[in-house]
Amino acid sequence: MNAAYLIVALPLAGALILLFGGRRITDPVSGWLATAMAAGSFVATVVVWATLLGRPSSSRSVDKTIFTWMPVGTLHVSFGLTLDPLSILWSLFVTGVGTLITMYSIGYMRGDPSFSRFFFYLNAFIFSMVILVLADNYLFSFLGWEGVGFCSYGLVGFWFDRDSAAVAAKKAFVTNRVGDFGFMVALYLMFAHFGSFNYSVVLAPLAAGHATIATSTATFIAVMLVLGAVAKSAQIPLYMWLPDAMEGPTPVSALIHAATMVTAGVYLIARTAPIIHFSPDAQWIIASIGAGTCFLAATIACVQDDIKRVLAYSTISQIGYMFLAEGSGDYQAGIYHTVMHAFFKALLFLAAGAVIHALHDEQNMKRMGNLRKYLPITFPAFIVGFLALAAIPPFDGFWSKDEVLAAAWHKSPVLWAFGVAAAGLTAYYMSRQVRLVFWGKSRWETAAADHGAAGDTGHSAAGDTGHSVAGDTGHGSVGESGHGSGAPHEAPWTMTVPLVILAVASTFGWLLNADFGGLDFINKWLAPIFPSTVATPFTVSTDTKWVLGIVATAFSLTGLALGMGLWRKAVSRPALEPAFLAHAWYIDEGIAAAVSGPLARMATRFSFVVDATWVDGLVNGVARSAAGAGRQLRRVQTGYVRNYALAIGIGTVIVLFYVSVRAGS
Amino acid sequence: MSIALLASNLVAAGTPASTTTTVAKNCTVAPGGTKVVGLCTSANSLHISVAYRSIAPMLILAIGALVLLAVSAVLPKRPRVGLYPALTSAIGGLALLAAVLQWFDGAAKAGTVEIGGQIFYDRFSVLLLILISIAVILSSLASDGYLRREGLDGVEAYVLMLMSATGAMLMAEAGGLIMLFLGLEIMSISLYVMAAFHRRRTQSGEAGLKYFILGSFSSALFLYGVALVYGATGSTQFTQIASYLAGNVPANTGVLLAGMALLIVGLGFKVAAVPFHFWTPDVYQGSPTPFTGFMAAVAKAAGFAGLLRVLTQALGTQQADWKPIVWLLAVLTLGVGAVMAIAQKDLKRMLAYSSISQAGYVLLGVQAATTQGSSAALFYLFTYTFIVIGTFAVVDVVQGKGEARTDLGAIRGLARRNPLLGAAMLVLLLAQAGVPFTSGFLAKFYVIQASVDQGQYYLAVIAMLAAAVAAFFYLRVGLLIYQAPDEAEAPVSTPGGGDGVFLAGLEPVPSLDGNVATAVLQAPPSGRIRVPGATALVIGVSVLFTIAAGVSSFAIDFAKAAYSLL
Amino acid sequence: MTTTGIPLLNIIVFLPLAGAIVSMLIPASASKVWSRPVGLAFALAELGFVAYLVADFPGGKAGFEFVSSHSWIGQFGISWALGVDGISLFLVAMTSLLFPVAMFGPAWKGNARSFLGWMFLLEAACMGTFLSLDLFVFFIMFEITLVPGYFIVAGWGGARRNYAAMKFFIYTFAGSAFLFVAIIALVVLDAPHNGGHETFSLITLAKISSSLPHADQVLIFCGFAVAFAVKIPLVPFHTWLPDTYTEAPTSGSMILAGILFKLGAYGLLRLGLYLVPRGAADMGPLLLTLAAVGIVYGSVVTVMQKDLKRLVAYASIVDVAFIVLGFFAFSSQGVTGGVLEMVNHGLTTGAMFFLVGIVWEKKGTLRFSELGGLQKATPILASIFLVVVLAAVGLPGLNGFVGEFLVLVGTFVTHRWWAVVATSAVVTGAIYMLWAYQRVFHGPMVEPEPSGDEAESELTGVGGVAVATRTKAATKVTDMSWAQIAAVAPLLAGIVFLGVYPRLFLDRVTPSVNYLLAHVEQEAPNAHVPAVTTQHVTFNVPADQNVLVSPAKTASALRGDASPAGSGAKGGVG
Amino acid sequence: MSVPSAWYLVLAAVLFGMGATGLLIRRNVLIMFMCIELMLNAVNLTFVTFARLLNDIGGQVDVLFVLVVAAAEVVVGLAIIVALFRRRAAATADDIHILKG
Repeated sequence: MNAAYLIVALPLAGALILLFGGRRITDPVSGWLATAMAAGSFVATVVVWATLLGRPSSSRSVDKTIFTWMPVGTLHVSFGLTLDPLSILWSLFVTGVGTLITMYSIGYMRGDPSFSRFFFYLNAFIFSMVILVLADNYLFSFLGWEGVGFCSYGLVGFWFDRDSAAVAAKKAFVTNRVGDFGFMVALYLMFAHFGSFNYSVVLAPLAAGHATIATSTATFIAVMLVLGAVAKSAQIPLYMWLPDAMEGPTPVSALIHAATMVTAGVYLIARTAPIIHFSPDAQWIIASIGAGTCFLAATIACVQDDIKRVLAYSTISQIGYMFLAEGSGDYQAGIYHTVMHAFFKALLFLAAGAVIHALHDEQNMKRMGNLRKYLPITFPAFIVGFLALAAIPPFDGFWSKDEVLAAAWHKSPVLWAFGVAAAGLTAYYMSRQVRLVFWGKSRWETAAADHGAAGDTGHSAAGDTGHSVAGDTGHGSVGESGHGSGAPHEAPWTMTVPLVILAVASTFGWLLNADFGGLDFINKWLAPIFPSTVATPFTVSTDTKWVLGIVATAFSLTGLALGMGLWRKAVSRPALEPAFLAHAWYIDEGIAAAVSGPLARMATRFSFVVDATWVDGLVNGVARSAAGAGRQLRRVQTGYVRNYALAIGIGTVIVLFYVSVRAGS
Repeated sequence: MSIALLASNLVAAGTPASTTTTVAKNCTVAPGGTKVVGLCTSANSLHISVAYRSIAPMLILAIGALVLLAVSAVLPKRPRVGLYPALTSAIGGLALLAAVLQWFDGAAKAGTVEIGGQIFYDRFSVLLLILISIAVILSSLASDGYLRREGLDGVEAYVLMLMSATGAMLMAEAGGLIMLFLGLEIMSISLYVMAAFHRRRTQSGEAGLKYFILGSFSSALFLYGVALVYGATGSTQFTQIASYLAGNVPANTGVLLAGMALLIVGLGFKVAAVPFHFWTPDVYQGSPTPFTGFMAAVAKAAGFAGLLRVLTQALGTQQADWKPIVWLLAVLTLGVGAVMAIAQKDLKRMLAYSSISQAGYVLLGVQAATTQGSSAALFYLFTYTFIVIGTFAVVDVVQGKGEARTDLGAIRGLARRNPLLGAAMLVLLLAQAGVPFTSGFLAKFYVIQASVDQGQYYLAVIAMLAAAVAAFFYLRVGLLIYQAPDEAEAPVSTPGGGDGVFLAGLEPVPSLDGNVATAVLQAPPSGRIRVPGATALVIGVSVLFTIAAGVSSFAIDFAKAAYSLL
Repeated sequence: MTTTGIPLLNIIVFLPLAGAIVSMLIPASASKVWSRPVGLAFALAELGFVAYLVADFPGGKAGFEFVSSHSWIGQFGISWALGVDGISLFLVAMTSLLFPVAMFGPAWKGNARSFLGWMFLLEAACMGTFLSLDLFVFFIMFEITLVPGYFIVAGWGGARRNYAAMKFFIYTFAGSAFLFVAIIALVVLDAPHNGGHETFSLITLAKISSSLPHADQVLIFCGFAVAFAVKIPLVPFHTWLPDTYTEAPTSGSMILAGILFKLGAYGLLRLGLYLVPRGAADMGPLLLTLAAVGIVYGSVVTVMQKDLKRLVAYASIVDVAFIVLGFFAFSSQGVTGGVLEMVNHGLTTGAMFFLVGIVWEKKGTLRFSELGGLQKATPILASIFLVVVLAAVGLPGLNGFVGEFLVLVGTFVTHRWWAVVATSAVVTGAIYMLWAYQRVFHGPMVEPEPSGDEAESELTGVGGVAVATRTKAATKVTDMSWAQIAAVAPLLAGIVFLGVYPRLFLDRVTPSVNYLLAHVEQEAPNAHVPAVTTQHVTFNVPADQNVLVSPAKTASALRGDASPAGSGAKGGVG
Repeated sequence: MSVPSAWYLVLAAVLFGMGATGLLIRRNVLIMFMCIELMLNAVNLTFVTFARLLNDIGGQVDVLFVLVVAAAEVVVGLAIIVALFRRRAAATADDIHILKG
């Protein structure tokens, strides 16, 4: 069990070494150090998992307090770890995928002047993420929650000399802070109601059926926590930061903005299930957010030209499924999809990274094409990821999405309809992507000539100084053939090995929770977390499941066929790329306009008019009036004796008048 | 005709009082147990014993003045440098010694009325005698440099100073209104001449004349007040007025109150209370600088001594009548003094307004009308004596020959031209602003405490806010001291446009078109400032006392002891 | 009460005074060589004594320790009384830590003797304020801080320093007028309950203050509140702050923001809550509202600032509003959090102003329009700045979060909507801080205009360094020097330490806070203090880790009863 | 027919008022000076009247003091006036107003 400490300590140690070592730890060393630490953390997680596995399912929850953090009066918060099926499951795929992506980054980031800084952030991220999932109380978990936010900030803005990266980093952080607002308010209420943040105090009695909680309280806490989750997991209405976060290096997109961090919201909701159980409203809210998001994001993804932005919207959409499942009461399905999604989305991002890498930081799919001939490993890997995401059987996505949709159907056919429609769209936009990237003409050859000058749509921030420098030096073999004009080539082994592993996982990962043959490991593993007092059990009949599965698959296949067909040759189809979708329903831009327009004007007015003129003006006005009074009074001081005497006379008369009034009364 | 009626009523009221026998009347024991010594000792004869020890300091000063005159007559035309100031300060020192001895005199401790009731011999008086003696010593030393620099050296100034101090002492010790008037006139007449002393400076003559005309006017008002109070109570002696008022209800309070009002006006003029303050800035600015310091210290102290005696002792029973008047005077004095000082560009004039504002705090102590308030007022005066004499001594050094530079610009860069002098001035200014660890703070604390003790919260708050306003102009000078002599003010521009306010008077005056003229203060003369030894001594003593009395409580205990019996 | 052989607190107050005198006495000719070493020696000696104090301070005790008292002005019951409790302990520690950093970290030019002299004077006055157990001593120390503060700003500040210094002085001086009268009124009104003797003793006054009529308490509290609201400053009394902080030299800003702020907040707690609890309880909602308004208003005003230093100054307004919010929540967490926020803000803002000063040294300007891309040239500066920014934003794991969270959770318990409104600062704070960081350090490097800027940089600059920076535009920007890193390191260490292990702090502060709240609860039924000491929570804690020691101790110390120990079920979920 | 003593008081008050008014409205320094003398003498009349009414010698003695003081004032005042106006043609109080503000 003490291996649990290592899960946390190893990435922390790695991060600290890299932080203080700074630039003295040179190029590959820091990467391997970080990978080793992440791998060590993964191994430790496996050890803990094995230990827990050896216990009866009822006692698979262990709390380990490290030390007391905030002891004030009745408030008592510790640094402590909780080792239970849920946290260990999350920890497993976080550290596992994290290790692979760290390793991948060694190749991807080679030659970057801030190489060690990158790996500091990666290790710090893994540390924060495991804190998030392993913490034994909400507040400590919040520390990890904010920690991953900080790492995300640092990594999105990794190439900080690009203004777009800096802005995106800030946007991500600030948007997440809106969620933190909700998280914190939920914490206050939790303290006011339970007097603690510890899962064992707050959740355990509820889960065990020993305690109940008023519906209103449960709703309030749940809704506020969901606000936090929504921001972190990029759901409506706080999803806008995620597409912009693609400004970060691609491994970051894979690790943080696809596989792990963005699923923190899913984790939080799963963890809070005992409270949410008491609030049907909250469940509906979660399910609706999920359904809405998965559909909305899918529509936007259909028309994006940036390879990573398509994947980003797809991520938003897929997390919507997870929310949908949780809101529908089938937490296992949500988590199942989360794990599967981690595999195939990490795979897709890493493959996309390899593509971008090969094309010297070209991200616009319309300037790609025909790459299947050049990228023998990346191409099949991408295809596997594509099929998994598009929910084509028998790949991962099919199975988990099937579960999700079954749960949604049980909750409400409307929710299910959104989910199915989104599934079709998913298959469509992914086919479009695959077609644009891997088939067709080699558009990158001509594109390279007017590199950077072409009118990119949206934010596809193609090769700015920071990145292209990194890319070029990272590719000694290509760099010699001139700036960005060499033929695309496959990535080094450190990058392809993770691709292969993830491709395998995307193909066979579904076996972790197969619906048949007693292979539902995840369901069984998580059963103690979600007893009937937490998630009311329901069953969807096998027949229904069949029907639902067929319908969904039909949608997916239709989408796939459409995408493959429509984009076989075409590069641009204006009718299928309406402006309102390219602009993401104008939501983001509308908010941006409001913030930089009226809101900024109002704030400016407050800064330079209200504060300077009114509030400070009052102060200065008092001072000025005192000085002014002095100046005016000086006029009375004429210098003429008779005036002075008159003043004395008047003063005397006034005093005499006063006493005469007094004497008279 | 109402006045006639008033008078006849008065006659009717006054008659019973006058029918009591002279002896009985004169021997009435004053409230507070003060025994009337003198007339009572030989009831049937007109023999009045003169307790010389009670008036020893006064006598020393008066005789000293005469001796000085006589000595000057027999000496050659140009005596040794520093002879007269040395003699004067020696005389002052003798007076101080005598006063200190008086302090330990049992009679003074107990409080007696001497010389036919004309002299009040108690620690209150003695404290003021000590104060005045010190003022004489310091001022005479501070004047030396000035007089020699201006070519005015001679015995006259010192004789006038001694005579003026004699008058002030008489005011402090006065047992009755007539003695008060006498002392006031002796002091004032000398001061008129001192104000006009610098023959070649037109301002000096103007100051003298203004002071004289207005002073005489206020004296006449005061005197009429004396007459009315005499008419209403049948006596001019404080103890008897008090005992009469304690025992009888005056049939016509109108006359009494009118008299009281005029007394307040007359004394208010001397202490420069608003609205009787108009002479102050002109006179302070025009008078020779060291004399200004003397004037501010001594005339104010004596005036307040009179005010305290009259209001709290003679008219203590009429508190309800005079308290509101003093309240209003205090507020006006505090406010107008502080506000007008902001707008000044002349150092001496600014200090004049500042002294007006300071008088407001003493009025706070008077207004409290308690033992505590009176001793607070005394303490305030005591500390202020050192501060103001020291300050004007610094100004004297800074202004240069012919009082050429008394504008604020003259003091800029003082710390560079003479660091010690700059530091000294800073301490004195901070003391006037009431910053802790200076006597000025404890003095303010004491009066505010007395005021709050009487439930006068608003008055106290107003006083402290006035202190904040006043802090502005003290600090402004303090800042100038530490600026480089040639430092130019940065052009003023702000988003809020409020900059100029806090630099009012210092800052370029905004012209009509909104542009800011860059004309600023004239640069001061360059070069190190040399301070004459005697003046340096005065400044040093002032600063040391200011700090010592601000850190230790000895001076407060001293003031408290002075008033403990009354 | 602990008493030691040496008069520790007196040494702590008077040692800086001695430092001031010695600094001023160093002859001008020797100043170049000797001023800094001698000053550093004094500052470190002070730090050493304070470290001894902190080490020697017993944990878990609520009362005043190391008390020393000497009669001073007997007739008014004024004595020179010093003492330290959990609340003041860390403020003293922070003061002693921040002063050396401020004195020797940033570059300043000009007369070293007088600069160090004023700084030491300021340190002595701050120490005196925090340690005084006598209202009179408190007031004079509180008040005297203005003088060195004024001269530091006016002597070493930027272009508009005169205006700023004057405004600072007059504004706070005017505020003190109310404090002064309120203190005296309290003493006078309390005198009849003290056998007719006036006393300025804090402890005695607190004991008898319950005899004061309710209305009087309210008025007196208002007097306190006005003075401290100006000093803290609370919106709408804040406008002296941006001017002063912007114009002050780096050292001055560090001290002004880091410590002088706290005098007001400390006064609010020590005088307001302790002496006139009923008045505080009545006016509490008003102050809470002002604090909440201040948080929102301050955030809005901060966002659009165009100058880095000014932005940091405005951000301080938001931070201190949190302190006030915590105090008037009247809950253990709120008040403790407020005290912690005082220390946090000292460390964070001190470090922030220090770093801002370095940015100025590098670039010669602080306007965002002329900054950018510094991270490339100065990665260390950027990293340290980022840590401080994150502390200010309230990232968990750094000190800012602990204080802020305690304040908010404590406020929520008693006044939930105020807490919710205040929580909005987590969003707005991130906006302005990160935006500022982005504009300074991110993006492409902005080169200042070679011509025309020189004259301007002289005007906008921070005092003494104006000349040195004129050539900066041309030369390559270098990273922080080792000396600068060493100077800021203690502050960073504090930031991280208090974020990770605030327990060292909380264990010493909480008893005093609980004692204070128990006093408020007892004296002021209208305060509605939540039960600060009852244990209605169970903890899932292994038996060998007795983490409950401190609250349980507190509870029994206060109530005299045994508190139920944590009897949480082992196992947790499932 | 004896004159009621109140009349003396009224007369004195009137005289005092005349003096005061004269001081306020006249600009010739010497005449202003005379007005002050008038005021002082009005007070003297008041003193004497009250002394008579109260049957008290003190008031009459006081008059002597006042007379002496008035004489001293005259001496000093004239000296100042002469010194100041030695070099001037006119002798009005309005000519001196350098000091103001």
